[in-house]
Amino acid sequence: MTRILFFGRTRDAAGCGEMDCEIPAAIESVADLRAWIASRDPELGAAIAAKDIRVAADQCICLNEGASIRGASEIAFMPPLSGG
Amino acid sequence: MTRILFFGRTRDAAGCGEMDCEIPAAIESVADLRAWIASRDPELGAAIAAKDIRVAADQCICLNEGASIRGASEIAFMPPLSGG
Amino acid sequence: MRAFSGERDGEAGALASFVGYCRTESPNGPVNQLELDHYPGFTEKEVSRLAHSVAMRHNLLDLLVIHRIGVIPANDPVVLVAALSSHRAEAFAATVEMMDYLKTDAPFWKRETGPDGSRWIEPTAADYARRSEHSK
Amino acid sequence: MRAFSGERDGEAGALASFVGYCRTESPNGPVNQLELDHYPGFTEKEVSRLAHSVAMRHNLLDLLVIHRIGVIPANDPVVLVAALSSHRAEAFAATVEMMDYLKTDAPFWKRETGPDGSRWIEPTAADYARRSEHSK
Repeated sequence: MTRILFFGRTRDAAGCGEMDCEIPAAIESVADLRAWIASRDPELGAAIAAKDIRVAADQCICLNEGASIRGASEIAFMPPLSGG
Repeated sequence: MTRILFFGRTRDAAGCGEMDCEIPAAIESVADLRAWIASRDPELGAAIAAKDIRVAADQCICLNEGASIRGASEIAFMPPLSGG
Repeated sequence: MRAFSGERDGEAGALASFVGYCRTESPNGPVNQLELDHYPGFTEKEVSRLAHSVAMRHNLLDLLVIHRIGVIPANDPVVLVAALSSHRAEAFAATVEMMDYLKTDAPFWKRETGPDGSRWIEPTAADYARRSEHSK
Repeated sequence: MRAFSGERDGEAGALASFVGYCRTESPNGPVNQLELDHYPGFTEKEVSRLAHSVAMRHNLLDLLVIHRIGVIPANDPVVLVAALSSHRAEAFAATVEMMDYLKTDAPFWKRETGPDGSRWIEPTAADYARRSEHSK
């Protein structure tokens, strides 16, 4: 079971801040994950497809779309960061 | 009667922060005043002769050595300013 | 923070600080409140990492960062940064730099709500430009 | 100062501040105390003039300057500058600039006393260089 977290505008699209999913074994990379989510929920898929939405796996930011998310227990979708 | 004020290192040389003097009518400019003080107290004269000692007459800084100090009721000798 | 507790070291000659408030007006119109979302665990880790890098780069004696989360009513303070160092140039530079990082590199997401609804606020081009003046 | 009294205006998004302390060591050795001489009347007038010019140049909403005089024991605060504005860049720039002016243009004379006697402290070349970056 993987916990998927949504922040900022991706939270609005997801309708919730987090969801627990059984991610199929075939989903290996960040790109795979985005496509898999889009296949299940096209609207959410569009929201997380934006180039400025970064992905973190187990609290480490994935450097590119090919990065592996295999085995992560927590995956986060993060729009541009902005505190202060 | 004119009050002459000494700040910073000129105060050390004067041995006091202020003195009241009857300045002779012939003393018209900043340069005259410095010379007159030096004639009365050479050590103090040397201390106030330094190029970085500015003179203010009635709380306005004299722009050059020719500036008139005639009629001023308060004249100040001020080494470089430094707060903070 | 030690800077304010009297345990400040005698070498500490300079304390620069900054408080950012939620303004009642933004470029989008009137503002009633901000809502600051964060990623528990990750946000703390990232802010600590940024603060540590700023403190090292500027030879600070101490650096405090307090950032509120959740709902923040208009007019309330949002963030405090305070940098303690021997000399003022380092304290000022560190405070500016920490604020610039917080605006673009700290895991917070900010939703502004006014009478006409709410919108997510993301860093501006000016925020990114300021941040890029610092190397990390 | 209004910035701290709750009368801050809703447009005020940024409060930058600086506290300068009397360090226990200077380039000349250990320091027991500073003595700050001033010119009553003239000092207040000049500091107000400098503060007014800084506030105008940076569109401040408020500017507070507190400067102690007389004997200041080592470790004590000497000066506080706080600048309130809509945006942080102006608040930071004003605080830095006001401090730079205080170091070179404000009528104070500073005597440092340590175990080996006392000496007058005048602005350094670095102080004059920082000050000359601002036009008045």
